[in-house]
Amino acid sequence: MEKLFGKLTNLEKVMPFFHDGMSLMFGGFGGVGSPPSLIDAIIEKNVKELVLIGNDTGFPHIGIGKIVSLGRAKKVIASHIGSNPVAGKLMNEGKMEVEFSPQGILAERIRAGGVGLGAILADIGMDNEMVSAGKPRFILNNKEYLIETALTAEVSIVFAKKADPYGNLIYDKSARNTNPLVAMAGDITIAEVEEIVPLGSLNPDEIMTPGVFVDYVIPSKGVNWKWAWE
Amino acid sequence: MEKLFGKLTNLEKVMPFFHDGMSLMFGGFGGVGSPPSLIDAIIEKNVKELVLIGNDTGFPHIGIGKIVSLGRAKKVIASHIGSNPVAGKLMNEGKMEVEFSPQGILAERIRAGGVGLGAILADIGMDNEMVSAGKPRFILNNKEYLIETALTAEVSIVFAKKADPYGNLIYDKSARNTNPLVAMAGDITIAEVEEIVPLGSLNPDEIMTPGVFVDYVIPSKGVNWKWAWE
Amino acid sequence: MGMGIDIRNRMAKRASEEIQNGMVVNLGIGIPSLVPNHLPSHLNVMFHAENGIVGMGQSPELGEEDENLCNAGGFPVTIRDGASYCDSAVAFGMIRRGRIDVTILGALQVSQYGDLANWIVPGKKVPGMGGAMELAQKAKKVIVVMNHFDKNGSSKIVSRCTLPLTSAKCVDMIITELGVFEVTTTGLVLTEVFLPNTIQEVTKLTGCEVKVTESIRKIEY
Amino acid sequence: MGMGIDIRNRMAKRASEEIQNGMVVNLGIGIPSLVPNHLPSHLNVMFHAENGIVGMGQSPELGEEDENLCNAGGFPVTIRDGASYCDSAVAFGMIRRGRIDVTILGALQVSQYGDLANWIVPGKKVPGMGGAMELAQKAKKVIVVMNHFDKNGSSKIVSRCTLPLTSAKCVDMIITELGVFEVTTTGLVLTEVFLPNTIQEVTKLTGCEVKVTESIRKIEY
Repeated sequence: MEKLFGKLTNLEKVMPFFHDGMSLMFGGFGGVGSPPSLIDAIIEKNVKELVLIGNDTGFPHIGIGKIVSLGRAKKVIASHIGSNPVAGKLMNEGKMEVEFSPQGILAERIRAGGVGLGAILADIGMDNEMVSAGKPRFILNNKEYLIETALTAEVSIVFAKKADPYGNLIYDKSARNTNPLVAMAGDITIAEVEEIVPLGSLNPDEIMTPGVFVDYVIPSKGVNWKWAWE
Repeated sequence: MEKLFGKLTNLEKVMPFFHDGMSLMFGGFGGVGSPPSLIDAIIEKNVKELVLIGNDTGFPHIGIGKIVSLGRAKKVIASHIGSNPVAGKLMNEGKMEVEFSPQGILAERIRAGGVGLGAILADIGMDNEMVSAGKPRFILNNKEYLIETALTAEVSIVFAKKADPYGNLIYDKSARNTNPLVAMAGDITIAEVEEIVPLGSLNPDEIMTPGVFVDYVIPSKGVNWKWAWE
Repeated sequence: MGMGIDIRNRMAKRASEEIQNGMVVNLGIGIPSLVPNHLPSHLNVMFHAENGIVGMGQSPELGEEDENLCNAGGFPVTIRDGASYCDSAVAFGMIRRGRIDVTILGALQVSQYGDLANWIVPGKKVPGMGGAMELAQKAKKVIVVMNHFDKNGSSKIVSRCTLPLTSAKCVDMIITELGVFEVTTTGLVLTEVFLPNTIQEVTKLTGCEVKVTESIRKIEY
Repeated sequence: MGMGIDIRNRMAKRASEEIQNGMVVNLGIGIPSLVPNHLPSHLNVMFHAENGIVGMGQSPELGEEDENLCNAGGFPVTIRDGASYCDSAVAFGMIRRGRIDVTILGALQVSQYGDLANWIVPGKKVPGMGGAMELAQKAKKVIVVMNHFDKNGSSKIVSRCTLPLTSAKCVDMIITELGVFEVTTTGLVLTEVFLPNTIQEVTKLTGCEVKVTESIRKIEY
């Protein structure tokens, strides 16, 4: 069944897509729903100068935080870095640029990129310097909005519970979070999955990310970090 | 279980929400996934001067087309009226105003309203008079876009396969179409459903519209029109 | 210039040759809907519908229709293994994000520059654009399959469209009962003719300047 | 001015009185997380999390944690009947669409006009706003539960915030260990005091002009 669409592959085969200076979007929220094996492989390959786009910078040893803590990102676009003190330190030392976006606006900017829109108009944080700096404003029906640009990336990495050979994905509980949005926004999207099931075995009503958006599926070695609550 | 959230009710109880001159958004695509019992009740109540918002005007005797064919809409915002010749006739006679929006842009405008955004920026139909007339343009990163305003309505009506007493909804196959978008965009959202199941019996991963967006749930009497292919 | 089923299927068969393994394909109504009949069975193709289906299969048997499983035209379909449903916003997200490999659609006119007019029938009511603009603008490859002539016998391939455009400069390939044309940066190129038509006939019957490729294919089927 | 568990629960209990049957509620970290413990069991309330949960239940038993079922702070939760998961975009859609009835959150400062500062701790790093701005701007009712004093003993209720704002004019109610304040169009009003504090003490210890409601409630619990 692997050859049906050419999407089922392994870590080694997708590693050439990761390179210094690239933009990389990742699914996950506080590390929950972030792809552990891809993150480790990116670290092992010593990919540097990354532009990372995602909800947050995880914890120092959890999720994308592992990459951030090693100083491998030159820029992060996120809504929150508070749970990863290393990120704050790198930012304050001028070693990593951080662009903050309100959490739901960030999610919508990623989704907008994923569905081929140019931007969204939103009224969140209009008067906040950190949110509004440099963003054009537009008045619509006597109400002012910020123009929040869409986000895409060269590669998106997501973490799913199940995939079939077409790359149809099902996420688990709150590990869904930003993953379906991130999956749409990558020029190339790679899904790390806990289980690969035969074509036709997923209920088509329950598929959360249609395989159309997924280019490669690789099996996960599973979460190998210790959660903050453990 | 009905009293848990006060959402489970019946047709009679929701009819006061429908009144002359109101904006009404409806789920469905060519009549598939449009709520038959609500449509009949709106006709029976003789609600007039409606501003209808939805994908299309159905067929003359199918879906929202039943309302349109009776001349009960003063304006329709849709992507297509070709399958309902009565709609075209009313438009040409100046009896019904029609605002056309490209299909996917209409879906995104409804979704934008549903998630509390002001507008989206899109590059579809830039040079087409019917699409672009009166719409502001905005240049972002050297590329021009149309500003497509968000759509909401006083009341949204949707059609689902299953609901629980909290109004969590599951749609059936391609009858999902615009329903999850429309469900978010109503100031009041009424779901007509084929089956009401106990709280806790829907898998939380499979819920397509969270009950947060749904104000009332009424049982459906079922589709009573003859499909075009029958 | 009515066309028999054979000519229609000839055009559909030629269009099917543009579909490769693993592609996501959106088909318009009319002749494009015949394309799946001509696909080799070993090909894994995902047919996309604007209302929210990826992976449509064959038409259902009579009496086996499911009223909640219809294509964008409102007609019953089935699904294949690996199919999924989504809302219409996501279905169009696939289109605008450039995830549709090929769209095959009918047209009223196509210009030598690939301008497409396929949504307002002259003298008839304005139906609305539906999803045609997004497909024409954003699919990776846009193939028009249409009669070469309108009902007055005029070429539907024109130097400049007189009908309202669906989208400018979007068509990559035109297939008519006479031959196959590619829209290139240097103009329209005739690349194939359906036998027994000759190159001379086809270029003469086409309403704009047409270059002819060096090694033209002559299609016998 | 550290607070014992009793004082914290007193404030949480008062906050819980603002929650009615059927409401959708978003809770911040800290004292707000104690609110569910004080809700009458007959109330049907849906707790919302920004990452994509509606219907969070109690904390799981030790050893029963599910790493894929966590709240927005990254800590394990459970769900109640009627719960659902969604992506983060939809979770924030609920917020911006005005579908969150109450949000209860902590603060560093609140002004007499309801300006909220709760995201940059002075002298510490900038953590980013997370979802705080959207909740503060868009929830139907914004309740701040916080210590009355900062670590220097200064009132955190101020005439004008000196810390960077999360959102201006968004807070509806302030609950501290001393009393309950409502933000009205004519200024801040003390509506309730926690006994044994007196009206005079509370108004004196509050860093802005405070009106006192006519029939003030004296909370004994």
